[in-house]
Amino acid sequence: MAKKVALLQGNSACALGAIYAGCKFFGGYPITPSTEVAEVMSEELPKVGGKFIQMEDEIGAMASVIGASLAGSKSLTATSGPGVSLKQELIGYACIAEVPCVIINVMRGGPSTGMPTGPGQSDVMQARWGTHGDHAAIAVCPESCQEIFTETVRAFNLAEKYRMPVQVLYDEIVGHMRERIVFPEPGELEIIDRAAPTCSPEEYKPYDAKSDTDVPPLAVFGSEYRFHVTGLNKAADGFPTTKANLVAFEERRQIAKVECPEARADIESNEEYLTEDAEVVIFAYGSSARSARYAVNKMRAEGIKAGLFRPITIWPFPEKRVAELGKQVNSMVVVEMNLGQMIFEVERIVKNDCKLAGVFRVDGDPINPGEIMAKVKEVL
Amino acid sequence: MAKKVALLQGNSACALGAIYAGCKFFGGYPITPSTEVAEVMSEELPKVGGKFIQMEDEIGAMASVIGASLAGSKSLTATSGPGVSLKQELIGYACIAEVPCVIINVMRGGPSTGMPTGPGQSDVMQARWGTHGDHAAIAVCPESCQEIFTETVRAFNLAEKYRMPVQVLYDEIVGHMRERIVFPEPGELEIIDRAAPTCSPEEYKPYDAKSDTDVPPLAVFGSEYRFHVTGLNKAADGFPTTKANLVAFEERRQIAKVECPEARADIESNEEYLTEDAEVVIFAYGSSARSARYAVNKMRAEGIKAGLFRPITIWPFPEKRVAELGKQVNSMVVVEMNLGQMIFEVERIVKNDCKLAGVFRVDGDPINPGEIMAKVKEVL
Amino acid sequence: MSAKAEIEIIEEYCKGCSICVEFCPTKVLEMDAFVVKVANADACIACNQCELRCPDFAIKVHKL
Amino acid sequence: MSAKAEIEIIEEYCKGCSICVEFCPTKVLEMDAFVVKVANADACIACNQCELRCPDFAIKVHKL
Amino acid sequence: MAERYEIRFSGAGGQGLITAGIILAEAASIIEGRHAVQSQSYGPEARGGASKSEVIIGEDPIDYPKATIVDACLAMTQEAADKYAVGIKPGGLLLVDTDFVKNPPKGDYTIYDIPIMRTAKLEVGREIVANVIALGAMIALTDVVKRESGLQAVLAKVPEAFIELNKKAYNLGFEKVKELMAG
Amino acid sequence: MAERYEIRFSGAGGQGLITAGIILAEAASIIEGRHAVQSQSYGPEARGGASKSEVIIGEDPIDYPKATIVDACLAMTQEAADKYAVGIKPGGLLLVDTDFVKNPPKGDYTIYDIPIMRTAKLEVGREIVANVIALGAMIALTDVVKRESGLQAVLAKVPEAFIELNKKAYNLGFEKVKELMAG
Amino acid sequence: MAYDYEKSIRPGKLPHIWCPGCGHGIVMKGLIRAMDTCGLEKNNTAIVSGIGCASRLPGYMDFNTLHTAHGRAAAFATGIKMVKPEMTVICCGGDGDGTAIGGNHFIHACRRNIDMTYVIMNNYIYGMTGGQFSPCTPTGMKASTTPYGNPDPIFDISKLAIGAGATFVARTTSFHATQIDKLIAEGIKHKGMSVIEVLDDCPTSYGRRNKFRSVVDMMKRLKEVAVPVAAAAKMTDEQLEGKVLTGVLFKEERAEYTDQYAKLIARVQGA
Amino acid sequence: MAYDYEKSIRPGKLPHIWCPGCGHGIVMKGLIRAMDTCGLEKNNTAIVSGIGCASRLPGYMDFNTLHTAHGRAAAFATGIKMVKPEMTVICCGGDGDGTAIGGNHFIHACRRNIDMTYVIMNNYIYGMTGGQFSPCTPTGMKASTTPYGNPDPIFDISKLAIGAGATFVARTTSFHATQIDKLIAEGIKHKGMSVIEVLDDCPTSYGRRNKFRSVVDMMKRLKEVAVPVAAAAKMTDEQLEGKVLTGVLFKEERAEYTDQYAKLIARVQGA
Ligand SMILES: Cc1ncc(C[n+]2csc(CCOP(=O)(O)OP(=O)(O)O)c2C)c(N)n1
Ligand SMILES: Cc1ncc(C[n+]2csc(CCOP(=O)(O)OP(=O)(O)O)c2C)c(N)n1
Ligand code: SF4
Ligand code: SF4
Ligand code: SF4
Ligand code: SF4
Ligand code: SF4
Ligand code: SF4
Ligand SMILES: [Mg+2]
Ligand SMILES: [Mg+2]
Repeated sequence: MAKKVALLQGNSACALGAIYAGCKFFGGYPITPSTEVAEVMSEELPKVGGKFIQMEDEIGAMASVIGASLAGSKSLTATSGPGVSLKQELIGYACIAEVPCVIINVMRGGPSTGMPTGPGQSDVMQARWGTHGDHAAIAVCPESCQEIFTETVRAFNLAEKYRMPVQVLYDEIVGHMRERIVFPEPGELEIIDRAAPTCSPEEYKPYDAKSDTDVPPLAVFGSEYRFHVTGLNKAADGFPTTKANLVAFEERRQIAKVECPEARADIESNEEYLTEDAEVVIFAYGSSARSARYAVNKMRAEGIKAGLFRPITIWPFPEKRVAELGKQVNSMVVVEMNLGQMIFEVERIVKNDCKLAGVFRVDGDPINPGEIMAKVKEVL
Repeated sequence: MAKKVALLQGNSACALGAIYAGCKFFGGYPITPSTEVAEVMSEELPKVGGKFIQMEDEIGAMASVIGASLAGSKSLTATSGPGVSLKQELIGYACIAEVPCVIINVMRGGPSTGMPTGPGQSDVMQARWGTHGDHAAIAVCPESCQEIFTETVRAFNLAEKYRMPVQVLYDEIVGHMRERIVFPEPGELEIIDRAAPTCSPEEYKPYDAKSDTDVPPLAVFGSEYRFHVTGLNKAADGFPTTKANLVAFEERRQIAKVECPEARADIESNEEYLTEDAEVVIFAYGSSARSARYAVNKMRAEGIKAGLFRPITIWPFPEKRVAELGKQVNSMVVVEMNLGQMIFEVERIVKNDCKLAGVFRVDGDPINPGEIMAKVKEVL
Repeated sequence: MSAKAEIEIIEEYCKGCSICVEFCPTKVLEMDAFVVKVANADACIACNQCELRCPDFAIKVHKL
Repeated sequence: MSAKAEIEIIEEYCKGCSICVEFCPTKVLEMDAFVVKVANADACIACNQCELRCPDFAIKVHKL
Repeated sequence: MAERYEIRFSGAGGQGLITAGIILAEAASIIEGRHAVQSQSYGPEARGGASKSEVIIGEDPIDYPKATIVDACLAMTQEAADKYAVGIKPGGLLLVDTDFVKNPPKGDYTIYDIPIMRTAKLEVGREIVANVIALGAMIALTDVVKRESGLQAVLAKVPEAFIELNKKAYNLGFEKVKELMAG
Repeated sequence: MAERYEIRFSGAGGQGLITAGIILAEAASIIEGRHAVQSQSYGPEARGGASKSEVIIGEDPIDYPKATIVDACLAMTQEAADKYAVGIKPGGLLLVDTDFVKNPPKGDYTIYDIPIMRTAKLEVGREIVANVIALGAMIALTDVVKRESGLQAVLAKVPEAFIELNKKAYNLGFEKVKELMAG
Repeated sequence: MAYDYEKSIRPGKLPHIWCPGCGHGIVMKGLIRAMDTCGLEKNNTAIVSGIGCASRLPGYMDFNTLHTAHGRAAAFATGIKMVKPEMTVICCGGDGDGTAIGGNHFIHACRRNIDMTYVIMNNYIYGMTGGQFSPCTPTGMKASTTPYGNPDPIFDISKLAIGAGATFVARTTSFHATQIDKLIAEGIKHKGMSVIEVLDDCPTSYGRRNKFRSVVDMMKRLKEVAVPVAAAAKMTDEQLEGKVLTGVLFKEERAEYTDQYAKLIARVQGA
Repeated sequence: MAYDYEKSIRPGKLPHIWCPGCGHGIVMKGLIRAMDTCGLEKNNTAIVSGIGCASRLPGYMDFNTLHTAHGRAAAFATGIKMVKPEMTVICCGGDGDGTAIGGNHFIHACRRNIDMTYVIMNNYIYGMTGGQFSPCTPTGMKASTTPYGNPDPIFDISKLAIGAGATFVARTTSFHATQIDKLIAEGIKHKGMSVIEVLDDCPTSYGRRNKFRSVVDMMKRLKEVAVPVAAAAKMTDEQLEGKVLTGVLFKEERAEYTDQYAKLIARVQGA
């Protein structure tokens, strides 16, 4: 980070973003196309006194990250498809135990081993529903190397603020390509650290919520605030309970803390490009949005009133804005490097309000602006 | 299975259904509240010359089941929440490699360890989206001990016919309660075995689809049809490829084989109770549907035109029928032992056509008919 | 013979496993339905076996 | 000196690692840009080292 | 609306009350060919403490499988009585073990007591049959299945050698309650 | 529509063409302050066989990050030429290594050839600088960045000891192409 | 005075959930005494477990406590120890948790020789889920998933730990109550990965099914099968048949993981 | 005549994807010769691997072949072997696949002593993903995730396998080409879990980074460090420093898992 400007791979930008955010622990297991995140972390962390460990598998990696976070470090792991699937149980653990951490998913092609070196955007629904049980999810999906940097920083902020795992999803294309990054100065981007308890150690309860959307402060192992953490349903004091009212309160709060209107507004982040007067809006995220923007520009040049709606935060889903756009436009075209995933959410929200079509691709090649334009012309 | 009639726990009914279906292998790892399935299988399988193995963990269990299936046995595993999360990677493997097998998920409360001995229905979205990458899902959700038996049989049939993993989801309530089971005679229920290749061994290609919705025959390890299986994207011959057209064909076919209209019609199974003239339809599945049926009866007695729509196959989602009902009724009330999951699908399908409300519960207690009636009266 | 220790039994903790009864070398203790009781206080030699072995933190040996 | 074996090189398989060259005791083989070639056929003593060690199934020793 | 009769057995883990519930359900659904659902509560660790077993019996299939308002409840220990003798229907029935439930929770239902454990120990000579005594007693109390059905269901579950023992236990439970109700 | 210029470097894995692409992107985006995106193809196992590296350069941010129709292409081997010298724009440019690409694919574009590997080996004395020769050549061919920007970007990447070597290689590549175009 | 266990236990948490006679309570008492012996500071100590009856232990202890997911204790603990090498980290859990689903994390913690003390409460059964066999259930015995007798051979946990690289490996039983704290204390003091296996008893899920009349019988069996290593050295193979060695089985000094990592950081930052 | 490898290889599958000089090709040839020696029938043999360069091996082999998920070979293979005990089941894969993510399935297959032959191609690196360190990368060496030298200690795979209960354990190197087939053949013939570790080389992801000039240098190193067990018996600890023992390291006869299960079935069905 000596230079202010550099040409960097998306995965390097991610690692350096994490360091900027104050990350001091990385627990990982290599997997294409995410491995460079680990490689850069293994080089950078010791420089800032942080710890890098390559665990025996992705489950161990996720476990180490949660442990490290409880011990007070902002913690990161990075993986791809198969690794994300393996981490699901412990992602749920981080949700229920409310432990901040950031999980990078550099998306590749195919289910299972699939196409390890090809791009994909097929894990976006998994990011919401992959682990068993009711839980909330925050996931962001940057489209460029610069944005990978800033969104990784923001992911740490959201993780610390909402005390939960936050996923950063981007595909192999952005992960492996190189673009100029302008490094923010220290202090230039907001850095949020978890709220520390203000009560006395005796009074401290790790889940002592003040309201049904509250995020209680999290103490740190090794401080004078001793506490207990479990993956069982628990009461405010952190100890297991099966009391119906306590269980229901906690389960609902842990979703509401993310999905209440204030939190949604805080977490939501969209880019809108020429949507104001648009008759057709392309809904696209991650690297597909770059193709879409290209297509929008081309179509505008042809006189088609096209616009781009790009959710940067994909979970929680930007329901309000999509509903508004659905009422405004004639049609919406959802562009995804998968066989149709976020389009289900768009469909759910726009209802009968506008026409809806999808451009999907899963063959290892990125979506081409031409395909998008063809589809727009077809539905318009 | 000496007696024709018995009072059986849901989990026992499941195991005996599997035996009836011709299951000859169980690979598992104990977890509450699914363990009795394993216990009964450990007792029954040796009697029919089948094999039971308790693996080192759920991942190993899932792996053993896929291996066993390739070696020619109808194979079963049974687990709950955390175990299902752990199996996600290999569920995807079974999808892409097209290996028939049945996975029982006896749903318990909470994410993570949650409430191991309490019921839940919070894994229904995970059943669709839990593994990374695009894939199809078949999942069924019985509501009674008798239906657990028959749906387990049907799950094996669907697995063999569509050459893929099929999930049977039911909650702790049905899993642990006892009801009378009437055992079907041998031959009474249809039993489907996987299609065997008819070509010569030299010509055999394990993924040689005749159409873009075809399910090619699966040979067996140890027969004269030697073949190769991988979790990579592959061509018709089973060997890895990154050729865009081949990859796209296979990825799309593996979804289309389940989601094309003919397959949907074949896989779909719903119960409709008093929906014909209904003004309000309760959408409920699994044990919650029992509460809903109770409520429907009560409301009918009060003169309210209520009906019950109960998907037995929850994935693929019964889109067509739900859309029709949405147009017919004034309101739909979705009842789930979770914080709202299938309601998203219902919302997506009914669009603006009718009012929509949900009754959700996650505190370890089952949904009470009274809660349902109150909600119906509120929205009607 | 006089007791070398006073035996305290915390009844709410005792689950009646009878480990203490069996391992007491001088048969000081006895089961009373579900809970242990001191039946023969004087025989106690303060050997601490009962306290050491009780899995439930239900017995304390106070040396006299 | 006459060759004890005929060395067949399957060029499409050979990746030019030069393992065979190095382990041939009589220097029969040589690298030719990216592929191995027989440079000194007569010296071959049919020891089979090259075939045994080639990781690429690219060399066959046909004893004469 | 299907008519349904709800019975709850409660006591300490290990007293065999789940089995009692199962036998009752078998009597109703297998022997008498009616409908029955049996369920039990699992504690956080499925062991220790108070336990309960519920049976719902009806002429039609049972939809809602858990108790709504209990027609009749058995409590073998004070802890079970405190925890599970709730939600009893007005006019319903509560049977407790005389020796172990000193303070049965009061409500708009009739309370009976017989010394179940004591009977098992002293009159049958085996504590293990307490649940069969309780079953006989509950059947006598509720008439929800025929006396013979209950007995037949009990005997179908026990090995030859224990038939007499269980028959005795069942009948003792049945008769003690009948006496009490008659008296 | 942002104007964009697309360059593809292709050859055998290990020839350093990814680095060549990176250096060109740095010249454009870091040194000249314009916009550039560099990407490369990963084979099934990210190793072996033909490899390619693409650079897209423009005055505005680059949206679509992969090549659409390539303005200029380099092919260092026949395999790479066959696989990657496709999608070249009508009127575009193709540069090949004289010795290794005997049959450059024909199309509506101009083909140039210089002996890149040979120059590296004989004139610079180190095969490892072939990619820098190629870079100089492509910059001369396309004028997509200034000659000095390219050189500066090269030198920023190499250790002191290798500065002269690389300078020589870069200039050789640049001049050989300029001569060719002039001739 | 009676031993003051309460000062290490969270107020109000007793009685614990374990069944009457469950050996885990005996091990917990030994652990408390060992931690006392070592003078561990509450704030500076973390106790980490997986899932199972044994894994409920940390909840009672007045330290930083972490009840993780089934089998993952060692991996969570590794994260804590890496971030706070100055903390004492103790793992505990059952045989199933540690050697079945948790086997991989266990062997890798041994390999790394990271400084923690892992107390395995081996009751040779999955207690919490009601008595399925574990990788430590003796061959031939009954469990709910081995109605015809267990066909599986067992892990020798100590042998496995040594094979994987642990540098302190010891074994005792819940009968040998005073040895429990001695060995755990020695493990805590040892710098590196210490594994202390305590054979204990699950009367509920193992004892009944295998015809033990009472937990006392089970404890007596432990007394009978245990042979101290020193004594074993003088015994014939025949005499050792069916016996279990107790005491310190292996001890070695080898570079500790977080120490090595601290050196690496110093090297990088110095450069 | 030259050795007929082709008859065991699927037509049209060569050249394989491995890099120039990659040791996996040498091991594959040894495996083919071993399978030949044992006269294995193609239809009656399954070869199962995980994910990694080494795990690509089965794809070339004209048998029933299964390329599973990373680390899971032994567990998939267990399913096959249980259903078809009459089949010969061979697992193969890399050091990372087998001992990192796959460690648990590996040790449990050893414990069960299920009859399969596991060939671990130990090139002490994650080759396929571009050279991250594995649990077998020597301490201090460079990998893409150990830019400052590897702080991790290694697994001794053989020691681990023995500790876990494998009944045939052997080691050789890709330099000792003829020993590869001898040991694998012995492993195949052995009834029970056989582990054959073959140290081989990854010039691409390990060699370059660690300053080996060529794969031949790497092979020469293997030659130097290898010491046959018999020779080692006569050497001092000092002489053995840095050496690796080769040959059969452990062999024991013990009940095989599917045999035991067959007996169980017979017992149940007989009753
Ligand atoms: C992923 C997962 N799989 C399975 C379980 C179910 N489970 C809980 S505890 C346990 C076994 C406990 O046995 P052990 O570790 O020996 O502890 P014990 O109860 O005997 O003390 C199992 C299988 C779980 N909670 N999570
Ligand atoms: C679940 C999962 N995690 C990680 C990976 C990425 N991955 C593929 S191969 C490999 C390591 C291969 O190393 P090794 O087994 O030693 O084989 P080699 O390539 O060295 O022959 C890794 C980490 C994966 N495919 N799946
Ligand atoms: S201290 Fe010893 S003698 Fe006294 S009661 Fe306890 S065990 Fe018996
Ligand atoms: S050992 Fe403890 S729990 Fe057991 S009977 Fe004695 S005092 Fe009670
Ligand atoms: S057979 Fe021996 S002598 Fe002949 S070429 Fe091969 S290695 Fe050289
Ligand atoms: S060993 Fe094989 S691949 Fe290597 S150079 Fe010789 S023939 Fe070619
Ligand atoms: S089930 Fe076994 S291990 Fe669990 S608490 Fe009871 S006795 Fe202890
Ligand atoms: S990367 Fe290494 S292990 Fe993989 S094929 Fe190349 S040399 Fe072999
Ligand atoms: Mg245990
Ligand atoms: Mg390797």
